[in-house]
Amino acid sequence: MHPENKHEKLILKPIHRPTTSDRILWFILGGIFLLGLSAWVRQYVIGLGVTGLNRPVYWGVYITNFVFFIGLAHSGTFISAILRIAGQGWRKPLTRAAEAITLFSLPFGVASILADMGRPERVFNIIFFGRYQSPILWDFTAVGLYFLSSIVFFYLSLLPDIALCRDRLTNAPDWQRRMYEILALGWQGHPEQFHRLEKVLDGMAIFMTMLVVTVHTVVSWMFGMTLQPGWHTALIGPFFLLGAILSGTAAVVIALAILRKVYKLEEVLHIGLFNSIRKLLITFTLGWIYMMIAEHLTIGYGNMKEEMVVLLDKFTGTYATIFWSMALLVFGLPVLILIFKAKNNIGWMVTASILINIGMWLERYIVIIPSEVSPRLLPVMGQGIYLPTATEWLITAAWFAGMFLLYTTFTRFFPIIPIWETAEHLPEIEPEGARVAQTAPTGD
Amino acid sequence: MPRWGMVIDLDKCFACQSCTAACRMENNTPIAGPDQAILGRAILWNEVLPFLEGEYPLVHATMIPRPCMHCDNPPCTAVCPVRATYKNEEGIVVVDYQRCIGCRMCTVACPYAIRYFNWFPPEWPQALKQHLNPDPEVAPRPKGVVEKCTFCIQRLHRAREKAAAEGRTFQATDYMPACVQTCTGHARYFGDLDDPNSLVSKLSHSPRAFRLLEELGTEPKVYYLKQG
Amino acid sequence: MDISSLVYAFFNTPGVGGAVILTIFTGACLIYVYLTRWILRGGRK
Amino acid sequence: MDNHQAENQTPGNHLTRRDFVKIGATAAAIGAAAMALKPTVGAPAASALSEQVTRPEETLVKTTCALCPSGCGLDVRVVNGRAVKVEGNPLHPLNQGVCCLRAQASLEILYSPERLAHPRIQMGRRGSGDWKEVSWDEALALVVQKLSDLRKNGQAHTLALVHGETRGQMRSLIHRFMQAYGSPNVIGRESLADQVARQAMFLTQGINGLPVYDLNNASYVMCFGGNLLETNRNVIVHLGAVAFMRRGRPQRGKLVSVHPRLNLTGIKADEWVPVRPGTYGALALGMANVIINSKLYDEKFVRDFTFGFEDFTDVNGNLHQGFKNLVLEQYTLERVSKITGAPTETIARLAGEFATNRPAVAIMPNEIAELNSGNSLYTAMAIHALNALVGSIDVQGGVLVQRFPDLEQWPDYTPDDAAVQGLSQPRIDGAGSAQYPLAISIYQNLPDALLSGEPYPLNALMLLNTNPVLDLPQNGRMVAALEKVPFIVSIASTLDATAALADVVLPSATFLEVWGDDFMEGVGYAGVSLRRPVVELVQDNRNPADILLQVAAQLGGSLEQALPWSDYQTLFRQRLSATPLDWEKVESNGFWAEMVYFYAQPGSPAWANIVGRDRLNAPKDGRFDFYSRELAAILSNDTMNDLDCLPHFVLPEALEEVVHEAQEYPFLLISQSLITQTQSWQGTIPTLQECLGLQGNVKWRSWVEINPKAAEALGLHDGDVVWVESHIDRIQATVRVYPGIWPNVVFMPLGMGRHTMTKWGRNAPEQMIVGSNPNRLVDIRSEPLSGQAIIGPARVKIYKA
Repeated sequence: MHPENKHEKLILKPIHRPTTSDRILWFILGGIFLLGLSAWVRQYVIGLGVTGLNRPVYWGVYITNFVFFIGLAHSGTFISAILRIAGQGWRKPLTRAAEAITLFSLPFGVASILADMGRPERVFNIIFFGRYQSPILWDFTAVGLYFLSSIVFFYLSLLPDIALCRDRLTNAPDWQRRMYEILALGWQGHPEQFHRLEKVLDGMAIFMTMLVVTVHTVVSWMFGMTLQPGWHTALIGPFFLLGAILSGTAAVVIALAILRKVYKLEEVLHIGLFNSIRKLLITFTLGWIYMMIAEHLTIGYGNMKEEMVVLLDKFTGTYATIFWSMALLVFGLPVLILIFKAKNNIGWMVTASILINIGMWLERYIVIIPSEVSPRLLPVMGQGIYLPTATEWLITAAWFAGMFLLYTTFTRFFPIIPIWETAEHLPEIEPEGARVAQTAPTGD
Repeated sequence: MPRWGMVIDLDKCFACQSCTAACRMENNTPIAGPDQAILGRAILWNEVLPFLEGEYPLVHATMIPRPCMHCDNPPCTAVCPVRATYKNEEGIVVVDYQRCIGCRMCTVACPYAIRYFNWFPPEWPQALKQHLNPDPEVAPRPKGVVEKCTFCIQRLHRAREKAAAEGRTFQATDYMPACVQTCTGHARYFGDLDDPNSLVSKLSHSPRAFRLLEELGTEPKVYYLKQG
Repeated sequence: MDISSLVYAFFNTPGVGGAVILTIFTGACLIYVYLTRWILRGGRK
Repeated sequence: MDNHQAENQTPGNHLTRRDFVKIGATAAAIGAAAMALKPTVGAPAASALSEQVTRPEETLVKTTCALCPSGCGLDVRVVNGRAVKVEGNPLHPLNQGVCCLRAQASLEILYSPERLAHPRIQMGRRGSGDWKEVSWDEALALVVQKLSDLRKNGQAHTLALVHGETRGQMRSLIHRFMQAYGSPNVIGRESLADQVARQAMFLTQGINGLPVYDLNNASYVMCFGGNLLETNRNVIVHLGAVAFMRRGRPQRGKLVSVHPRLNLTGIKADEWVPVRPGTYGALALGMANVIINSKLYDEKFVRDFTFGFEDFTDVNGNLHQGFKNLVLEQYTLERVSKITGAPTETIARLAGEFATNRPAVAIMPNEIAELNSGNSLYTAMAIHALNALVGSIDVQGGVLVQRFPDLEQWPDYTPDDAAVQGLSQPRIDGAGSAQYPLAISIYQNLPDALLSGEPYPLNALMLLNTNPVLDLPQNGRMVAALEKVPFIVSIASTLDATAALADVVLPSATFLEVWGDDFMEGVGYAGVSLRRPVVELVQDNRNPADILLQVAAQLGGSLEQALPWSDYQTLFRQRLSATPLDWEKVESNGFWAEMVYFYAQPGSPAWANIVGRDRLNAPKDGRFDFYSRELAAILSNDTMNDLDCLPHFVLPEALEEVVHEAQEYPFLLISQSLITQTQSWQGTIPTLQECLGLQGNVKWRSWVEINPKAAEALGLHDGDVVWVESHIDRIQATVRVYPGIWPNVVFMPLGMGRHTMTKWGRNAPEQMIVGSNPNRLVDIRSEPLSGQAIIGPARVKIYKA
């Protein structure tokens, strides 16, 4: 038995044989991805010298990508886990789209680290000789566990829908039907199964929320634990966390808007949904600006010499243009758009989200690079310069293309909107069974 | 075990950079070449850093020769995920080039920025390869690993072997890094900081003594004596 | 043997971190496998 | 690392035994896989390797460096026949176990890819580069045949030998070769560097030699111009001495650097006195004015052992003005302060300190391109006069006279008529002529002499370890001049700019592969350092001295008689037999030295060797000449006035505020060489290109230091690439905004601008020019009397490239 959902036909419509436009899109994204991959292989063979990194700027675009992708990964957990705990029913249609962003951005976060390593073939040294004193090991554990948990969380919430596809999509090609068969793990849609699934997902939501908070603080501690001016602040944890949630939510908005447009899911992803997310976005942007002001005011007011060198480099020095454009992109424009323009207007909402995400990438860049350019002891005359090279941009583009590729192929084979969660009511117990099944907690 | 340390008297150091060249010749650090040097990738374990203050004509410049500080509480070894860099029992911070994964967190964590990274495999024109120091400890490092001043640890091993070969116990004075030996102003002293009557430990308590970034608590083991 | 050297050894000796990671990952995998099987057993006698 | 499996309590209690086994199995599998991978990856660390290391056999070979005039004793570690590390010879008195970065990087010279393998002959047009590598015999045969033709048809004097730095007896060997050949034209590079210091000593103290400064015992050291701690002639001796002066003894000496730029000496000095470039003479005379005014000078010494301090009447009755009145009248504090730009209080204080902190030493710069502002002779005399004023001549901590080991006389020989006829001709560079009576050789007159053909055109030119095309671009005239000479032989280690234009290039071995001797300088007592081959010849090269001896042997005639030795080693060993040294000790220690310097009491018989020893026409009365009687004798014609024989100050022509030129070319360019530059290697030393000291951030390139205000006015920032243009040429450089420089002065390092054919880096170009050569901006002329090169502050303008 399967839950009845009036939008079922609409949700299942996108799952069909890949059309030529699909193939073109996959070809382009796949091409960019392979190009980036070949650039990475070339970099591995020749050496990291092909990048713009040098002394003292040892970390550059790759690490910025790493932080950015892990930031994107917060979207899924935030929307599905935290709102599930908070019992916000309106989140139901967008949970899978959000979790999909998490699932497909995390591997490219890890890939950015591999692209940045001098000896990637020795990555297993972390297992054989791992030392827990090093923040990198905390990262490895937290991101690894988070990746594992988000896969399971995603898969469990997908289980009923796979079973539905197994039974409904009879005309799909047989390899696809056999895939559904295997992935459904024999799910019959028994109410007890739904009940247990809800219980497990609730339990995991709590664990995931705790996990997502640790992941991003641990990622920021990779910088916080060093003595570099501008990094060594207690606020870097929450600062990165809020930045991640903001950029994650903005990513969700973008994803939903595209799905809504491409697959014409207006009824399922209705305007109200976007309005509630808009309220969230406004709070997060204000939260983010609060963090920015808190950090820069404390550093500026403290007026310590080496900190001021970095601060002034950001405010008035070589990085002033990037810094102020970043502040404008993340806070200035989006907050105005969201407050005045974005109510009931998805177009404006998407532009604000895109600006936020571009700004957030720059914000990571601005946190990482200026601190490295003027370390404590290097005299002004020895300061570093950092200009990312083609290899770095190519690999960045490839990782983004890879993420979109995974996302689009996923939507072609699985329903992007969770049918069982947004169903009117779940399958009842058969009449002869004595027990009475309560309906799944779908309180609004 | 001795706790090796160094004292540099800035009154006698004339920033001639002989230490920089001696360090390169002893430890086979590669030539960066014009294109890499412009990008700031020249590997000089022991650079002389110019610090300038003041406006014309009241200008004051301090030239600081900067080896690795071999801190007693090194922030770099703390952050290494695979213990590729560690402080050995004699207080010298060394790098294990076979285990380093090239994540470069130690280079970012070091407040003195004394760690260098091999962006490309080390290269010398063919003819120049003949002058490379044959000691195994200083075989040219492969690409993708971090390298740093090791207080010429190969000289310590050579001195120990020589002492053993000559059947006498190893003295702290048998061993000094190449930069200490070649300092034209005789400004560098080297020895065991734990030995109270060694020149190094006496000088490290001199009223003129100071250490770089002492306030960070890394306990550097290279002391400087104030100029003037 | 005193706690501080134990803690220092835990954090500092290479390999221990790796073991911790492996334990955490295998533990998590086991829990998740078990939970999935528990869910799928729902409703079957 | 035992990978024990933590006992994890899974929720739910009915975990069947079979599940438990399955879980255990998977964990073990993962562990096993991990273990399997480990050995291949985690091999023991190189730097932790200490136990079983097999060390190849190695030796320490003692030799002497030749990369700068100091000549330090070196220990070279040789492993399996390869030189792997250069260190200082701990026994050597000059450097006492240390050595500078050039010696450290000398292995990059020994094994440089730029070295010439075999002799080569130019087949096509000069500079076309289609060389034919030939054997030594063939090359020498061609050279000998050309040179003997010249001698046969009485053209012996049309051969010129231009040489760079020479060590030990090489200089006298060159002179003997050319005298035996029959040509007066032996031209050295001194006129670019320290010739004027030697002339000032000769005119005032009557010693034809360079001053030696006993800084170990000095308590006040004042450097007028120059870069004492970076590129002085005997930099290692001075580094050790100043270090001792500062921390080696209880009473700390003071070091003052007078220079328009805060160079390394200024940074390490106790005081930096910025002055306008080329006005050191005025400052010295201003200080003399204060010292005399306040009667702080050493009256006894000045009264008894100097001449020309007071006014005097000469033998035929006319009155001459003395040094005292000249200084009191013309060099008042205000005038000197206006000329030099240094405040009057500073000048007065410096003079007071100088006179009251005996022994005080005023150092005249004797290195490349420092005293070249067109008034260098009288500036040097003025600076040296200060030493006499405070009685620092040959006192502990004062100015000493360098003694040399006594050598066995050259065996005499009968010059054949070709030699006699050639030697009677005048020199082509005009040294010793009426216009330049004091000059030994005038390097910068070479291009004009060749182009004009005055007094006679040259038929053959021999170059020995020097690169005139780089030193004297003269707006392209040098290259044009070389075309005029039918036959050019270049003895050089690399194919530098001049060797590329030669007909025959004979590759000269580096100092680590040859036998040689070195006279110790800068310490006063006599000493010889031995240079010996450290490794077998890396390339098929020869010692330049051996080349000359072989050419002489093949030329025959008076040459064969004059130079009967087969190689240089036998020559210098025989010549040194007059010195009391035993050769095993010299070979084991690497040197011989008297180790003790005896100061002469003024008036004692030994004093004759200190003042007036080498006087030609002035009386050897042991009196230091403020008023140079030697110069008076040389200039003895009616137009001479007192001022010509007294140290006085002439404003350099570049400083005269010619409105039009000052507007168009507002900046004064001064250039100085760095400690990384060496005159005796024309190739590129990669390590030294990456340790450029003060401007450490600029590697493999030239930079121009500009005062922040000037940079602001021009809108220039650190790192911009700019053109530096004078009225004849322009070159590119990177801007370094540097507060330690006179407002309208800019600085560029010398010794850059060399062409290299080696690919030094991964994506470095196949061939490139490393940096740019500031000499290209100057049309170098010669100063009257001394023949010193006028490179001095050149007027330039700077704009963005």
